[in-house]
Amino acid sequence: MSILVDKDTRLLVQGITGHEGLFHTEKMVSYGTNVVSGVTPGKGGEWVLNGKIPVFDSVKIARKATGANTSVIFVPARFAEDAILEAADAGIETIVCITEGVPVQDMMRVRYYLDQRNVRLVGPNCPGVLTPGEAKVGIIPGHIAEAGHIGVVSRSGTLTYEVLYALMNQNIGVSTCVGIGGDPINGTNFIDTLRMFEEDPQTNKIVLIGEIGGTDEEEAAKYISTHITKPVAAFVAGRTAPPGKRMGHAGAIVQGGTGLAEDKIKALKNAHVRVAQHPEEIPSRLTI
Amino acid sequence: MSILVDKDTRLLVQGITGHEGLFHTEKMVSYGTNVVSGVTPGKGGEWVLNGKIPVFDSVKIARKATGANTSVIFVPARFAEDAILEAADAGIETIVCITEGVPVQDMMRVRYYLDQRNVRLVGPNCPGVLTPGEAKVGIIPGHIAEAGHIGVVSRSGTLTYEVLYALMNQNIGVSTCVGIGGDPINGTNFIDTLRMFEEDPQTNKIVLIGEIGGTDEEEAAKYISTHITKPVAAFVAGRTAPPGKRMGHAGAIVQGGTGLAEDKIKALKNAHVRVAQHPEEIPSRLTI
Amino acid sequence: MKLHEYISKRIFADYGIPIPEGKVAKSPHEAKQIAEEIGGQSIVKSQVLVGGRGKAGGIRLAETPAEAQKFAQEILGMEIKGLPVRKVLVDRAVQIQDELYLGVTNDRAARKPVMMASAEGGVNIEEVAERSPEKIIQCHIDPVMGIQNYQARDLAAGIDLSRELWRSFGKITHGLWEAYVENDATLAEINPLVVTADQKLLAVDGKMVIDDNALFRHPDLEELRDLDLEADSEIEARKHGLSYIKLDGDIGCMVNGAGLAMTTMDIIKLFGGEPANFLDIGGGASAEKVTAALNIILTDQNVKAVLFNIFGGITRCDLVAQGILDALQEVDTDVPMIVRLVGTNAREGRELLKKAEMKTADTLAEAAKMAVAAAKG
Amino acid sequence: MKLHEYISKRIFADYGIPIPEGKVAKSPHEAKQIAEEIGGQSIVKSQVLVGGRGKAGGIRLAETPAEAQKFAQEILGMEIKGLPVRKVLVDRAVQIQDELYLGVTNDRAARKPVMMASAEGGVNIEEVAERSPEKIIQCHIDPVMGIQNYQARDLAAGIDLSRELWRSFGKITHGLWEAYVENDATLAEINPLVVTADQKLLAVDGKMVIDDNALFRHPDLEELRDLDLEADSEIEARKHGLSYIKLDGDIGCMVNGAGLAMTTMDIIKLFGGEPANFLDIGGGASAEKVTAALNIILTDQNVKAVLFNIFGGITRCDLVAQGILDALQEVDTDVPMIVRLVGTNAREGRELLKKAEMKTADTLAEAAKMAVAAAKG
Repeated sequence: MSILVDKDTRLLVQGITGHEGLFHTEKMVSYGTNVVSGVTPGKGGEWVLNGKIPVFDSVKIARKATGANTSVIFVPARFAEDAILEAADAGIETIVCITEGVPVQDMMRVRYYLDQRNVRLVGPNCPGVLTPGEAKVGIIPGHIAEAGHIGVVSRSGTLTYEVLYALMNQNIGVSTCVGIGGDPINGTNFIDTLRMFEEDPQTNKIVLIGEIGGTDEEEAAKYISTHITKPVAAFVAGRTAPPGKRMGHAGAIVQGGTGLAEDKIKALKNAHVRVAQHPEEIPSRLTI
Repeated sequence: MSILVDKDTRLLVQGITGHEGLFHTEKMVSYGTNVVSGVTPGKGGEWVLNGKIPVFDSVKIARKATGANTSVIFVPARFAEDAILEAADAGIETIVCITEGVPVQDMMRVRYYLDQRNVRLVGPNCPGVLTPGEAKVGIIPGHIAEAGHIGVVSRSGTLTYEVLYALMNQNIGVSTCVGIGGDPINGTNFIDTLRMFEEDPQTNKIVLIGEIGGTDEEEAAKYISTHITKPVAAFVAGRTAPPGKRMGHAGAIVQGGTGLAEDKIKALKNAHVRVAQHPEEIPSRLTI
Repeated sequence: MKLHEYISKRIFADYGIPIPEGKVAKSPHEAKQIAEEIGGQSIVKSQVLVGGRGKAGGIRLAETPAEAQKFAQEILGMEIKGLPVRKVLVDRAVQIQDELYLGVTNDRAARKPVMMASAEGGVNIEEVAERSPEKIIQCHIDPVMGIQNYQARDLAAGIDLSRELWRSFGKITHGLWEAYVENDATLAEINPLVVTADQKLLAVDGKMVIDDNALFRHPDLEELRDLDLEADSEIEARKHGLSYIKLDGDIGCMVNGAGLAMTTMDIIKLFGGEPANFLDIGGGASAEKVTAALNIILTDQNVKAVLFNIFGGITRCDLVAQGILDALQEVDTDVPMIVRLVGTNAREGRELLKKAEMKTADTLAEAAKMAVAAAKG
Repeated sequence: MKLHEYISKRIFADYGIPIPEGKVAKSPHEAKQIAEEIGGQSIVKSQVLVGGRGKAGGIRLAETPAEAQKFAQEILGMEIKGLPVRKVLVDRAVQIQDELYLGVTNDRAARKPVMMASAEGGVNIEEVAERSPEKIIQCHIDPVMGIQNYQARDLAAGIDLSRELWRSFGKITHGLWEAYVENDATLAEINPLVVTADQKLLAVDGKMVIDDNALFRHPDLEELRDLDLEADSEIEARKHGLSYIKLDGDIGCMVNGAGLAMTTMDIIKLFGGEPANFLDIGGGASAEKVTAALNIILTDQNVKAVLFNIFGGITRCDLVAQGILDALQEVDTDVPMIVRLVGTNAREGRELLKKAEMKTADTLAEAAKMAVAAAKG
């Protein structure tokens, strides 16, 4: 068991013939992920990875032909909205959008559309989802995590890798690692993921990695104190970030008194979350 | 008991200071309907019906001030979309839109908005809802129906009155009469109403009044044969209407082989509905 | 409200859809001038709001401007399915490789717009739908979001459109969608959407139907209404806010409400008569309105009896009765009249009529039987 | 990306929002000419992208064109909160009766846009929000449907706007909504929205912020970017696709990923150091990119040590190592460098660095401690 992706994942790659898409498809296939097909409009009929994976013109056709149930999106930002809507409309159950730089109004429209449907979007602007030993959907390096019982959820990219690496170095395995992405409006938030980890029998403990901006960590803290029975450890990045400056992620803007790292850390501590001072402290916060 | 409107209805009239709105507000009040307030933007603070009913600038304010749970709309067609959305957004539970001539694309947008919310719209282009002895919401004449156990649902206006009148002349009472309106896209359809009548303990039998155009009667017939245990009698208007000609109601266009009265009558008969040859036959179809 | 081909195509062009060079002409001379401007072959097309213009000889390929003039002369004199041809469209002739269909309309069952494409364009799309429905690719569109690029691609892939044309096809689907939304159309279609010999897409024929209820938002379109489509009596009726349709029987009907009006027609037929018309006088009918309605009914020489069936809800029966009496003062006729009044102030209304010695009925069935008897003399 | 007042107002005017007559000037002489065209009193307003212009003397009321020229002269020489004034807007002065606030922005918690109105305009709206939140009327807007008339009325009623102005207010809310949507704004606000002495609404000041991620749709707006807002090093960084923010400490950081970059700053501070910058080199950093980044970091004279923290996921550590070595060939510096490489091809990367006798660290904590020690000399 695990959440979102596993051995039953039949993955479709949107933007598979692009540079990024092709590079990571190879990594995902090497990892053992069941990549069944790809989509690039206008390139239907081609094959990639030495004829291993067929390319289709549309998600609808690809899904019909190859039974894909999950999609990962690598298209450029200006095409991301269309790609997400296409996947949702074609009946894909889980959509993981890696693309960064998606305009916020595009994401508001996407949310409107998805909220009417029974479909799960992770991202955009996220590293994807990794269930060690089963499936790697996205760009999280596969060799930095072993299968185990810790659920990891994070708004960040490389910082997530840092935490996975620290866990692996202490021989702590991971059930699933979910990068939810750092954009102000995204598909899956901390609470959605916490709920899934709470229900997942393989997950014993949870690691939450937050950062400045918004109030997602505060809301997660509230949810943890009322709904989560499993122990939670956390790290929040950005204690030293100056207010008002943009720190790469669109989500990481400290807005009018909320969004500060200290407020988030306080809220999490009040919910009995064990907060680490830096990512390499996370393993000890899980074991002590 | 009854459906949609009853003694607990606290009615708000949108467009109360207009000619139609005011005329029918008086009729509804005379009937005993609990009309608590009205709305005309820009006329908040006025009173109508000799100071009996306060007028507010918006549904939100009116609802807060007077606890309205139901709204009836008499605004001109070009303002109907806005009025329906306003009522839905303000938390009104049941909206009855009398206005005729609402553009179909406006109604598609309205449906999109309402489908995301828990709100019931009846109409537009409908005579409203009458629960004899309890509440009259709309323009159905109050004196042509007595309280009883027959649920009446109709796409038509005066034809509905004709049926009510025929029932009254045979001393047959009505639980609730629902005019769902004749427009191609509306809020409540036959199936919605049939479901409510099936669940309503006061309703013993059901009368369905259809007309040419669309496939609502056929779908209702399917639903009746699988979900409705109470006896249903029906009349379908338009057997003599020439195909392709517009018969007043936008919904009453016979389109490409479907929508013919004969097909509807056949479908209803197959669902064991007792179909009358003319409206005055309805009472006998209920009693034999 | 149906729009003529040349108007529909002009609207399409406003939304970036490529159409053939061309102009509308009211005279053969004008047609010749347009053909000269265009140069080369031209197509002379009758502008009437019915299908089957080609079969009726209303569409001709002219080799020269002189021929265009000649064809225009012939076509401008024609009647097609009863409608006079008053204008011709003179378009540049194109080399056609393929004929596709593309249209958007309302799916009332789904409560959403639907865009449809087919590789079998140039023919009646209803026939294709009946014969081989799998050849029509359908795509429902969110009425608020509008058409998405992937939907246009799904349609293009569905009709096996050559990939070189996908971009152009995508622009056309977006243009057609916007033309549909911004003009409150209930139908906007291109048939055929042509693939030319030089691999371009071109809207060679176009059709739009505008939602009558939305014409208040489009006064410019309302002005384009083609009155030829309607009988004079129907135009006259619309002026008075009446909904009137002439039929072939001999019993005139004046009813309030569309459903009840149809029912009245049905019951006349049920008892052996034939309705002469559908007429809905609407709510709150005044004496003037009743007079106008009666005049319209009686201009039909076939009418041998008139049945008034008024159910007073909004409409007050006494006012209707007075309207009938006033109308009879103005209209000189010996056609028998049967009146049935029920509902609000029905008693007062019947009193008025009885005083004037009109025939009245209590039930609809009785009224219908009386009318049938009266018509049979 | 923030837009200047004069650009925001010009956009507002394109969407039918009334603004005062006025033009932007780059010289006192131009300012005088504009004031002459306008006639009467004028307002000379510094165009800089910070608040508090009025308090800083950057907004002046001129009685005559000569005075407008004089004020423009003074203001065009000023610096306001560190930003040089390069343009002034000369607007017709208006008789103000009331000052309102109207703005639309994204509510990330609700995942929807929110329009806000207040009767207390003309001041910092965040202060109003803190002091008396009930004085700000909020209305969430469906991102696909757009603002509805009733919502505009709810806002108007909420701020007790005189009913004579509702229609005009409704048009302004619709205009502001469209300006926000069609320009991919994250903020569009009018503050103050003035009720003039002659009972008209007028957008006297305006502000728009455009979503940087959406600038590809608005190349015309991208050209209007005010480079004064950013340090030269930040502009240089953006050219190379780097995200750089200068800070006040002495330990330069080069990190891949925004979250990890912030974490690296945090851990430097945790171990007693002070970060000199935020720098995210992004994914797949090439040697050129690393060179550019290193140059930018070292232009900051305060930097006493540089910490490279690269977690190879997409980015290959061996390429980054080569990039660092190449960069050090080009950059003449004796600032100590500490490198930590983990992830894809980390071993190969570390080999390269060891050959070049660079200091490397295995853990982030160790790297941070080494950097702090190096900076303290």
